[in-house]
Amino acid sequence: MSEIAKTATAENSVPFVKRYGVWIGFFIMLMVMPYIFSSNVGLYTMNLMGIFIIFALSYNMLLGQGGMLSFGHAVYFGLGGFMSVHFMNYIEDGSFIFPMWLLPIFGGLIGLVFAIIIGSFSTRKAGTVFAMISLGVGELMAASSLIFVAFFGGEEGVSGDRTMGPPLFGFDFAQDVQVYYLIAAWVFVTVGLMYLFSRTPAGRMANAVRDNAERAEFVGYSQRKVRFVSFCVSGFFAGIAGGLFAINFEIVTEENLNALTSGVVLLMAFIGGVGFFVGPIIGAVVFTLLQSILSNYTDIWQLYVGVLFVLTVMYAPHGLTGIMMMHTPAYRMKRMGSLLVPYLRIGIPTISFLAGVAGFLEMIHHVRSAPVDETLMSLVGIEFDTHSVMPWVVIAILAVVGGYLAKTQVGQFREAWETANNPDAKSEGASS
Amino acid sequence: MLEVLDLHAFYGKSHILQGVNFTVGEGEIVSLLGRNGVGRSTTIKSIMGEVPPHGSIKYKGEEIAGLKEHEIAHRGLGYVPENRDVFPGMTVRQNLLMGVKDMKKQGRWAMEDMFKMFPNLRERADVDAGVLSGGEQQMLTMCRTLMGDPDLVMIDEPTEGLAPKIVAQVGDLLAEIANRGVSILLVEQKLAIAMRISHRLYVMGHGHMVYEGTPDELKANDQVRKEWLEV
Amino acid sequence: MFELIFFSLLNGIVTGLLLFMLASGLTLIFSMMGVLNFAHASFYMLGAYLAYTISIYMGFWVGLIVAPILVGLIGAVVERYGLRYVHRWGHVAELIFTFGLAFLIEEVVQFIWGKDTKAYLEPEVLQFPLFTFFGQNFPAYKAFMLLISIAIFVMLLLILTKSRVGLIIQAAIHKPNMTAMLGHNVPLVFMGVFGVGCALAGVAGVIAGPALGTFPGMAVVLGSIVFVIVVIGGLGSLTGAFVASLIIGLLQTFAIALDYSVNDLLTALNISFDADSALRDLWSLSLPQVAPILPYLLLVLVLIFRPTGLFGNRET
Amino acid sequence: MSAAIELRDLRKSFGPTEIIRGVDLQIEKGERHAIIGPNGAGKSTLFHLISGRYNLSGGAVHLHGEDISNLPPYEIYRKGLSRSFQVTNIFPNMSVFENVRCGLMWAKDYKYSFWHLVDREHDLNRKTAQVIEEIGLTSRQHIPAGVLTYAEQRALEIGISAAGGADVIMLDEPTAGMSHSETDQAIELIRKITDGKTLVMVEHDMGVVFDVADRISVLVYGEIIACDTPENIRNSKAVQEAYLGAEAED
Amino acid sequence: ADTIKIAFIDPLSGPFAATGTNGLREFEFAADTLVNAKGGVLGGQQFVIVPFDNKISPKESLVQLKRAIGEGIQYIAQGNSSGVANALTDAIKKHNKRNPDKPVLFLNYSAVDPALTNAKCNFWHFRFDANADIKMNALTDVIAQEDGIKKIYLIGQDYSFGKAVAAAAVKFLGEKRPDIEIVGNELHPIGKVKDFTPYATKIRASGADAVITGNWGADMVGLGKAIGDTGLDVPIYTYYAAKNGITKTIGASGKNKIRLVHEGNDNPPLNEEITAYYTGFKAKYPDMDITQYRIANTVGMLADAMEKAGSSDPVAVAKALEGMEFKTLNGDILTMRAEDHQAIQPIRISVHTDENVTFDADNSGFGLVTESTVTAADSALPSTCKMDRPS
Ligand SMILES: Nc1ncnc2c1ncn2[C@@H]1O[C@H](COP(=O)(O)OP(=O)(O)OP(=O)(O)O)[C@@H](O)[C@H]1O
Ligand SMILES: Nc1ncnc2c1ncn2[C@@H]1O[C@H](COP(=O)(O)OP(=O)(O)OP(=O)(O)O)[C@@H](O)[C@H]1O
Ligand SMILES: CC(C)C[C@H](N)C(=O)O
Ligand SMILES: [Mg+2]
Ligand SMILES: [Mg+2]
Repeated sequence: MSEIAKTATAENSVPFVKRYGVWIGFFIMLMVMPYIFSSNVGLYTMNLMGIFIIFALSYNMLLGQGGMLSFGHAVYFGLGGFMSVHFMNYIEDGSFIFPMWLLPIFGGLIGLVFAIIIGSFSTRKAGTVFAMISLGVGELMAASSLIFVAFFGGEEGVSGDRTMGPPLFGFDFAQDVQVYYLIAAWVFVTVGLMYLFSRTPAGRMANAVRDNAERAEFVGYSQRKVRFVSFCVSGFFAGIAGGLFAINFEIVTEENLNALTSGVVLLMAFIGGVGFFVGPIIGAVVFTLLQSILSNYTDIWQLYVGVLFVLTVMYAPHGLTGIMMMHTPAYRMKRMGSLLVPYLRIGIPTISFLAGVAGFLEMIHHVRSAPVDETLMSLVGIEFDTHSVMPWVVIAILAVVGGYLAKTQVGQFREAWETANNPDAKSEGASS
Repeated sequence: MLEVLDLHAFYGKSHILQGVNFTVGEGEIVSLLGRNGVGRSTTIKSIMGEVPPHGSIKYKGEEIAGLKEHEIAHRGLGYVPENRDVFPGMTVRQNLLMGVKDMKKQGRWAMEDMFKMFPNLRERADVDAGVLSGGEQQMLTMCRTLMGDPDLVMIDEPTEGLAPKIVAQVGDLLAEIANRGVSILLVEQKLAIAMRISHRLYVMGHGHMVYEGTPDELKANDQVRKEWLEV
Repeated sequence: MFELIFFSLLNGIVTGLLLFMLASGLTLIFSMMGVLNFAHASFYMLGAYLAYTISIYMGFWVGLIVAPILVGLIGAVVERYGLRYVHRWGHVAELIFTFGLAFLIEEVVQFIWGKDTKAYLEPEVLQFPLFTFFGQNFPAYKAFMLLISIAIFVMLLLILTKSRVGLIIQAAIHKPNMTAMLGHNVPLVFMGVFGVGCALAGVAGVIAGPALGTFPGMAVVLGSIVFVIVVIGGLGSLTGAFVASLIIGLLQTFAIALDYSVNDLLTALNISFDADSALRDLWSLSLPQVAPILPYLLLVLVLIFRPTGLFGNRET
Repeated sequence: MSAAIELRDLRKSFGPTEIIRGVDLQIEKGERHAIIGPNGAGKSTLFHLISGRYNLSGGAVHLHGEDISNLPPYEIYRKGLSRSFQVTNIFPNMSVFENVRCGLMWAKDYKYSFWHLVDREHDLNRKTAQVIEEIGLTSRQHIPAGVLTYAEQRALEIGISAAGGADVIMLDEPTAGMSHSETDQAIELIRKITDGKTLVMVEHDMGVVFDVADRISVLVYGEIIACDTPENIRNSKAVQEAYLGAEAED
Repeated sequence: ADTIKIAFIDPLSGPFAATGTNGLREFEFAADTLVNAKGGVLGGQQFVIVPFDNKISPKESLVQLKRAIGEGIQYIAQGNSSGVANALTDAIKKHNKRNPDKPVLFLNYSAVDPALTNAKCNFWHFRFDANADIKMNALTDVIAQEDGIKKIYLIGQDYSFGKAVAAAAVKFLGEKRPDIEIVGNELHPIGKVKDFTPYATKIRASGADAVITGNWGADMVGLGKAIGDTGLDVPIYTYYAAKNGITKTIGASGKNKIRLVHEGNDNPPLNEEITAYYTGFKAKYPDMDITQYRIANTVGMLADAMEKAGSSDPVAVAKALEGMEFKTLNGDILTMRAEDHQAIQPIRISVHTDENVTFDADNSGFGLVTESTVTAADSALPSTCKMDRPS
């Protein structure tokens, strides 16, 4: 959904399916997911993904679309959560009658209110000043949340019970599947709205101000106002995400608005690719998967996550979406096939190399942290003795040979890549 | 002094320089003429190493193709870019200081020389270079390179955007530079200046030289001027 | 009371100067290279851990010298093989890189040294109270910390004002090509600055390790406070960083030391309030409680009213 | 009827140095006015003062009789004054189409709307396409502006400035760095796009100036030393001395 | 045969990782030596401890709880931080209400906020440690006998447990020694203080002649060190000032000054059995110590309860646990009080010293030597719990 491709479809002669196909597909996917991943863990992961998708997209309104680097976006997310959980408790008390599924609205509204207050001074400048104000405000809020126990519940946060509202079509939200559909509905609506926002004059000018704030002033727009509008809208959606978080977990704590959460959303958006509308969605999905699945398999998963981040930033500056988009020229020219073999030739040794390194780390970790007399460990189902030489040799061979072979393949891969993407190259590129 | 042999350069896949050959002698002023986009700036950039050169570039008898930019600069090659690349956040004086490579060595040029030549600069010495007028920035860029005491300067369109009167001044400066024994490789649009001060001229076509001669010879050669230069 | 004020003043200065040691490296990197180095505190942690290991075998003093050098080298390597590569993707990418790096370093440290607190101790020679006042000790080690920080401040100030390095880097941030073509070895300078910045963080770590504890969370605990200092002081201003460090150090110590609360104020003004109201937390707010937020409050206020920071003269 | 632009004793200092030293100037509606002067005379500064980029140190600027001194740039734009920049100033990561559309949006009254979808606003898009056609970039409209060639960027710069249909258009060295043929095209474009409007431009290319301008002001050291028809300026001794110098005959 | 999985939800990363990791090892060791090595329960089923990292955050704990439940685990063990326990007990109660067919049981081995067995008590929660009130009661008994103490400073972490300690101290001191002045009652953020010197200065300046703190983990290391540095030479009464690097850090400066209240007993060892247990653990994990003796009780008692119930169904096991008596490795008798699910057991006060130490901590030569013991009966305090039981 890159910008340029979009302007091309400005004409309205495009057939219905082509025009809304993506959205219909998205809708169907949301509907059937729980049938495919029906386990508890699956539902849990998808719910979290949905929440993060909204949150990351709202963040990208600032960073990707408006050029505002925020270190405090969790403030709106967290406040949205707290507000919603309080309302949840009012509903439980019976002091307030309201359908549970609309609760995120309150989250959105408080996000909006705070965005208006904070945005009124922070959007005056972009760049470092904005970034640092957001950092300051973020830390301020996080620290305050531990002090103002009445509203934030201190270290323990505030919890609620989502099943106490009037049921909707027989949904009382006791089960995670029901919450899934609630979240999915919100995801569908908010993703749509956020996409549309990027296509409005305010959204377009946000891009313009990001690109060249001064010039925007000379075509009639106050850069501050343009940023302010984006900021408020972004705060609103972050608040909604917070509300959904409250419903899903039934607890909101200081962590929801602290710097770590702000950092996570930044990472998600960036890893996914801030230059693309779908970037943050992909980022949120991948991040959640890593977080909830990798940790099932290894103790040192955070080490891998760290390595992964660093590598992504180094080699995929436009995020995962950027990597995918790099393939569009080849795809358009129907040359994807010619890349398959080169990918395999470089991929297999690389995987062997990575497996070797990961195995090495796992073994070291095992030797260091396992009880003294426990020398047996198992990796991918294979059991072996870490105090014998063999496993180490195997691992070393995997890493060294894989690494070496991968290195020798770089040249051929690069060449294949060039030919596949070079419009002038005749079809001989395809056959090689 | 500078000897370029079969130089090729690329931007991505487009082959911009397709075998450029020319020389600049000791103390010589050589101009590189040609239409927009034929690759004159690219020639200079690839000599400086900013655009990766393919081919041979000998400076003072030594091969410099493939060296890093700063190594090339240290061998005595100076470069004045066409786009007024001043350091905007730094004052005029600091900009000039940036040109100096070795603080301990006294070269041909002192800051005072620069100020004498362009009193404008003296007046604005402690102002951020970014706010200078376009013309002043152009002067600053040139002076900054001279501060590094090069033996050969390559100057890309020094008179662009300058008022006619200043253009004349620049002409004088070029003459002064040559006077102090520095060779010049000049890229110019304004034929008049190039004709007046150059010892030799090259005319560049698409990616390679199409003509070489003295100013007088070029004046006489209507055909080249018609075909390769705009009159 | 006087005892409290006297020692709080001393503690504030010690804390402030320790923060300055960290901030100085960050200012160097942040203001010169424009890199918001989120991993700065992680290099500090590395310094402490490396020094701990070295001190086991060769004693504290060797660690004091060698560990920062090692950290500096690690920093240089990070610049050379990571940051330099990322640089071309812009500042946000650099920032995310350091973000990831911070994460990575913490994990690596835990991987190598484990999760428990290390018994990294002050050197024997400095394990005595320098003086005792009102029966309270002032450890000699703290005085030592004080001296080192001041020495670093003076040294850096000299280097920055007396050499052209600062200028070259500033030029190279925006126009690396142009700077190189004027004959400056830009990559080397960048690597050097980053290395030195990290080494400074390393020194801080070596020195703070014994005083504040050497544990995997030691970087996180410092958190963003160092950024706050650099920004409050003004980007690019070493003096600013120095002053801001002291302000923050004193602010935090005194806020903890002085037990005043809104309640006291209200009582003094003879106002009473409802103990059950939703705002009760506000009324009972006390200085030690708000101590952690004061630096951030200061940051926001400074940025609103003086976006260049106290001593800075540029915004970006 | 009041003048399109009227400057009254306009002054600007940076620190101790006064760059603009009391400029009085009237530019009539529909006039094509050129400002020339040596480098550093303050021409661009004058533009910045009029268009709101800098605050005034003294004096006043009137646009169609209304005082616009010290208004922010966007307010001035909204009152009908648009300008281009000496150093190309476009939205580099957006497509050419989007660049021009941004130049149109306020003029078409969309403001900060978040309830219109730009792709659905056919009138807006049609007008954008038309402007792009005029600046000759139709074949390049989906390319990010940052990768255009220099001359194309200059054309885009003019396009963005003129798109909104402001009555007063100010161009700062529109042809700088262009070749002869490109310059000719640029002049053509300027003519077309400013038809029936007031044009103020700064130029060093005397050919362009004498070709386009109805009247010329000569700014030297922050003061206007002459303001007259091209004929008279060309023959003025003072101007020759201060600006054209020895190469005047060229 | 089958296995019985027990989810261990505690911090395995972050500032309190050391505490959590140690607990995990102790759980594994207890399960292996006390249950699995003896042939398991219910005819050979083995205990498997499945670790979940909650980074000591209540929110993250619920996330992990969901995952654990998703994996079909029905026993949840947790202890580090009462904040987490409060969130967990709520969530588990809710879960069991919504999923009566698959209930889970909460084995709280260390979170000692009294509320958990009072106002917030529920059928699914069992606490194997003595709560903060019980411990403070024992601690203040000792303090009450120190006539030299006139001024006391209270400092703790700002969360439910810290607050509970402070409240209990104020209450019991007020009852037992109304003449003691409380010169400071301070809470600091948990896990966030980088330098405790300002606090130590304040304590010193207050003229206190004793300090009470519930601090643990990194917060205890920092506090202990800062107090040592100021040269403050007064007794410090603590809950958790030992092991996990704390003993090593405090070292000689705390000798005979630090007293600690706990349910366990390190020195002198009371019998062969416990000695073997300690030695076995030390052999397996030379860098660690038995930090939480109650873990052995938790595992042992769970196994007994399963045998007694004849099933591993949480409801049956919970019913079996209610009122159950258990003989610990130390030879103590522990009773799981049915009315509030609070374990009632002897409480000991130990001193930090390097004399007569058989089992030291952190391999530092220093360790805890028991000075006095309060019997189970004496330690019990009444509860306000009103519990709903499934029929
Ligand atoms: N960074 C670049 N990427 C791609 N193409 C480029 C780049 N820079 C220049 N070119 C192309 O290379 C060709 C030669 O450019 P060059 O700047 O050397 O021309 P020139 O002769 O100096 O012309 P000018 O009068 O415009 O300065 C042009 O066609 C230009 O479009
Ligand atoms: N912000 C500023 N601070 C200080 N001096 C400034 C500032 N802006 C401009 N100047 C100075 O004002 C003078 C006039 O600059 P201006 O850019 O207006 O010149 P100009 O007439 O447009 O010249 P050119 O034709 O070379 O573009 C210059 O000497 C410049 O250095
Ligand atoms: C592990 C323990 C130190 C936890 C503490 N007792 C609490 O209740 O929070
Ligand atoms: Mg050129
Ligand atoms: Mg100008």
